[in-house]
Amino acid sequence: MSADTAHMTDYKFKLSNNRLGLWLFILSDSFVFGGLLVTRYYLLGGHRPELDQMLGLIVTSVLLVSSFFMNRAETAIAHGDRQNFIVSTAITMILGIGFLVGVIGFEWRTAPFGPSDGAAGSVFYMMTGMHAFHVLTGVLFLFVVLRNGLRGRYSAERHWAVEACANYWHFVDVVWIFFYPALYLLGTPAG
Amino acid sequence: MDKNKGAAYTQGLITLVVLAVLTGAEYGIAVALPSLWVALIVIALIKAAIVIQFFMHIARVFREEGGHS
Amino acid sequence: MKILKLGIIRGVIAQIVGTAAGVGLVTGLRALMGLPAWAAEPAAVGGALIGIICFLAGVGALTDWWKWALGEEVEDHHGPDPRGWERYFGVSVDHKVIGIQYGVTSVALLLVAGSFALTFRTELVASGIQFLSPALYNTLMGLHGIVMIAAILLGVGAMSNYLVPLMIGARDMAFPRLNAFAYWVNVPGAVLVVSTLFLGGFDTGWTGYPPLSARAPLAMQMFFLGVYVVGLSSILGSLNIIVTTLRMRAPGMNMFRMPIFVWASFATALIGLTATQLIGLSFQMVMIQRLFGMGFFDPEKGGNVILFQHLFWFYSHPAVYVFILPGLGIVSELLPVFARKPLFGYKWIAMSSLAIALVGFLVWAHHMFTAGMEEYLRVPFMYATLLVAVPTGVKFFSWVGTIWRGKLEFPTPMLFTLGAVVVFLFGGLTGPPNGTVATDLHLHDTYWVVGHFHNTMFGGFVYPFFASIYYWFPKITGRKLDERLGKIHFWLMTPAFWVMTFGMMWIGLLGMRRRIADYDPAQGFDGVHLVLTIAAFVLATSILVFVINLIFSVKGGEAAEGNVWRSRSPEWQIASPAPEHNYDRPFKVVGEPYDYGLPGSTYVDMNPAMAGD
Amino acid sequence: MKHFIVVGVLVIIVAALVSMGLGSIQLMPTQASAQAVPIDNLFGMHVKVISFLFSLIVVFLVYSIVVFRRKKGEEGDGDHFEGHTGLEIAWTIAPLATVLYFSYLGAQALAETRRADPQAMQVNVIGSQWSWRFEYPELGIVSDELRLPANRQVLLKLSSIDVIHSFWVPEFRVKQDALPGANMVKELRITPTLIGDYKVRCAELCGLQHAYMESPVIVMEPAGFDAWVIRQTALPTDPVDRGALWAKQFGCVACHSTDGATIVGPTWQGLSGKQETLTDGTTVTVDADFLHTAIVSPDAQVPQGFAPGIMPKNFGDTLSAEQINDIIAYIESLK
Repeated sequence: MSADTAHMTDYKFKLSNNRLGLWLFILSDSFVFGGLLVTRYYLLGGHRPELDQMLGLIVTSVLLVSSFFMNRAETAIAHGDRQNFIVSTAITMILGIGFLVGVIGFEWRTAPFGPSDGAAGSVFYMMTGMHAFHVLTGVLFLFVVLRNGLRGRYSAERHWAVEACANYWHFVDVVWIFFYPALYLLGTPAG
Repeated sequence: MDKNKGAAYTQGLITLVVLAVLTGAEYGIAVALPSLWVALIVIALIKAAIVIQFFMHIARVFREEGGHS
Repeated sequence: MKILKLGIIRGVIAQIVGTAAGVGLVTGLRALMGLPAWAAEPAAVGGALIGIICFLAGVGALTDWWKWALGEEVEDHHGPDPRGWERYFGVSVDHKVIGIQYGVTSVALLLVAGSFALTFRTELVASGIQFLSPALYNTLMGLHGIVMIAAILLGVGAMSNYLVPLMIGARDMAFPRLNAFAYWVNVPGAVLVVSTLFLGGFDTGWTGYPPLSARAPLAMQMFFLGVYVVGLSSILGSLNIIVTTLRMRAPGMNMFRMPIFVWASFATALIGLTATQLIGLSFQMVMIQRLFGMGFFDPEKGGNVILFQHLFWFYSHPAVYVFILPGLGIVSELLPVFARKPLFGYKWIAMSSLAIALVGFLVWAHHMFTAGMEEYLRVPFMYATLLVAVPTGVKFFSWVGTIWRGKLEFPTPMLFTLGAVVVFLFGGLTGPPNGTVATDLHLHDTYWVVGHFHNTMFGGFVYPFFASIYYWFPKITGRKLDERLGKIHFWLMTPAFWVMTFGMMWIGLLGMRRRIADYDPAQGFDGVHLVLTIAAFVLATSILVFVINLIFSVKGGEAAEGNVWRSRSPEWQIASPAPEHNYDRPFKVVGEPYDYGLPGSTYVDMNPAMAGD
Repeated sequence: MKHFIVVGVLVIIVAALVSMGLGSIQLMPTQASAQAVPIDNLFGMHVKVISFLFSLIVVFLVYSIVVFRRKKGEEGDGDHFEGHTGLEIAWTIAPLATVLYFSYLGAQALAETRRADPQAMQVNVIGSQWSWRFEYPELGIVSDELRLPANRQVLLKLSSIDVIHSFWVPEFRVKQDALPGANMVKELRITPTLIGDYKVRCAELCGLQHAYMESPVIVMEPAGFDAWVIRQTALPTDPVDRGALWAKQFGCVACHSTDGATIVGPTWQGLSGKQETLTDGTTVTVDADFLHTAIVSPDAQVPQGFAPGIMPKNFGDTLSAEQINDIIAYIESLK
């Protein structure tokens, strides 16, 4: 066994640990979002907050497309396509920022209620706020990956950071898959 | 991702298209048939399953052997 | 400066600076946004948050991740820690050092929380107000609860951190840095929780139910934040335990050949990983309601106070299984050693831990039978609650099977193990009357519940924790704790404890409410309370004996070489204290863990032939 | 086998002794309501099962400790047996059956305590920090003590104006939290059976004076109750007397003393005409206007040394204008 292959075996062993760890973290975190969904149905039931449908559809699409580019970035680095990896990561990050601007910059400003206006306000700002916090951390993670990627830290054989970032990003997307109907589509608008 | 590069990219694109179609369907149902709320939940579950399987590659965690491939 | 070499000193200084900076930052931001600049509560919360982060940065728990983010290569272990006591006051990634850090912090917090209890127990010695104002009484009572909970969580962390990697033959935990982070995050959390004493206190008890907690003084926020941070530690620690157990076992150790404590620890971690998030969420929601005027639990804004209780108990009931399961694991671990017999029904005991953990997720609403929750939930939750008795019963019967026809020895760890069995038995048996809704209508929120709860906590955590300290102290230090003092500890503590809980339960049934600073003399409880207080002081004396024993035995105890208890477990097959990387080479599991009495059998082969040799 | 016979006999003896011992001490308070009967019966069964199971395990344990202890100089290990699947299954099934049966009993007893009498008298119970108020809507009475006729079911409708409280009279056994929120009125049914004086004791931690949130509960002969109703429905003619009545019924005196002591809020003795310094530094003379504002919007003018936010803000709604004037007259009378 050469030192190099020993190193690689060690890396692969840790990679498996890391994967399991990340999934457990995701499982744990999903309980927070589950709790928020429970809160939403407990307090609002068959009503939903009065929100801008068009904006909702736009931010949902932005996040969905960002997930696609995230996956593209991971596929690229796994096949050693550095150029494509850098571009896709950058696009993902820009879309993520776009999502934040859409939710915080527009939806929070245009919503017909503030955080202290009734249960609908509480639920809406808490759910979007908690999700936006996760998007923000995801954007920071993307920034780190992009910066280290530009310095050539990742290769087809070793790119756990990219995989972790991608999985985290997709998880944030999965959360929104449930939050979008819960906030925008299900039930009748509350007065 | 036990495929060549091109196939992997194509798979990503197909996933995106399917998710986009489902999202459109969600919006359509919410506007046209609000009483069909069960469908919205089912679609959300399907979308989540698709992302977990094809973007997050959950199967990798159950593989004994580590390594990116 | 030499003192600055200690991580904890740097951390505390950073926390103080960070808190001040946070207060300034919030005030500045408010001024920029055109709000009145000074508002105590947002400033305090902002300060506390930034203080926590600064503590972690100062102590050095974030250094490696920061380097990683900057793109530098970092190794899991950075070479040996400083020798001597200094290493316990800074960041170490060695699971044994972290385990000891957890353990010492836990004992320290147990003493703090216990002294709170003694203080208000003295107040209760007679009806009428003696020396504590109701405000201070309520604060001390709430702090006793939450500091004990933190101490128990840390104690659980101590046992699982120190033992699990050793028992499964791993060099360390799966994520050593995360492990260190999970320990150190507790320290600023504990500082925040205790700071409530100096910030006006809080009068809600540890449960922090709104709307009372939404109206409580500023200290309430520090309480919520502190508990949130301790919860974070519990989540990350659990994650580490699960990955370590699933991925780092020695060759030949399949899941059903693990030492039984590892099963208990694993089941515990499943709860800690997931349910803890919901107490975090519920506390966050009250914090945010107070900060931004949101209305989750404010009826006037469309909120609902029951929602909080659902979220809160979804963690806080399973939490008691987090407290007891490791303890029950210790009991299962030690009985075979001192009975010199196999553990009766290994698989059943292992599975019963898992069953308790899983059923534990389905019973939270039994804390809310009288709370005015949805009526239709009461009966299903009663059935689910009583189901917990079944796997718990399996454990008891199996323990009896284990010692039956053994060759029993009674050194101090065995005394505490047997004590745990009897005390937890009574705690468990007094559970069902709370579980059947009709009787709970009377029992809820009385001293009966206080007695029942203390029985489960002493039987499920305190006794096994002491047993484990007496048992593994030689492993940790290479010296034994004094046997005579250990026996005095046990024989003082046990009768005092029984007097205390019996008395509590009895007056509880007769109408003594819990969480009251004073009681109606007409109810005639003065005499019983006097006895309870005396018993509490005897119990405290026994703990003092234990602490003295600890302090003297670390340096002056009888030297303990090798396998002092003649255990089959792998950690006893190596030198004490365990070497830095535990085992020189991976051992191989060749037999069952508890085959005592089977001639010629061994559990582990410490020097297996390597595949390539 | 010999061991099992000895242990079996011991278990039966010890269980019987424990059970008898527990039966000989008073475990429960006086049984004063119809709802207490099924609860006490169920609790009695629990005690028997607890006695048996506790004795079962402890006798096995103590017997093993005594008989199977390591004698001096003895070496070697115990018998080698790893388990017994049949036994494990048995002690899974038997407890399972027991707990299912007990759950069933619990549901039965719960239903028993909730059995509704359509003739029940309604009483609205309103908790506030830190007093109880009892309204008899059918009789037009508001009271600070709960008077009940014996052997007639009363339907309590519980609510709170601030935080969570809990209605519990130990002698009646049943307990129910009183919650804030208009749609959160909770019901509790009690049929008092024993004439006597009891106390309702708040069982849910509700802040500073929680320990003292106790109010008299008086179970009377029906005739005596009717006489009380007649006395109550005639109101005093003097506004000062009426004010004293309202102050008691609406819980004002839980926080404001009338003898100069400070409980939570300022004392009422000598309040009227006094110069008060407010938290914003201004000084005002306490007059009728000041008192009126202090009652309907308490946080508008907080005297120094007292915290805002403690006094409920909704007295402007719960009290009528006449009642407020009566209370002011009462305060002014306390020189």
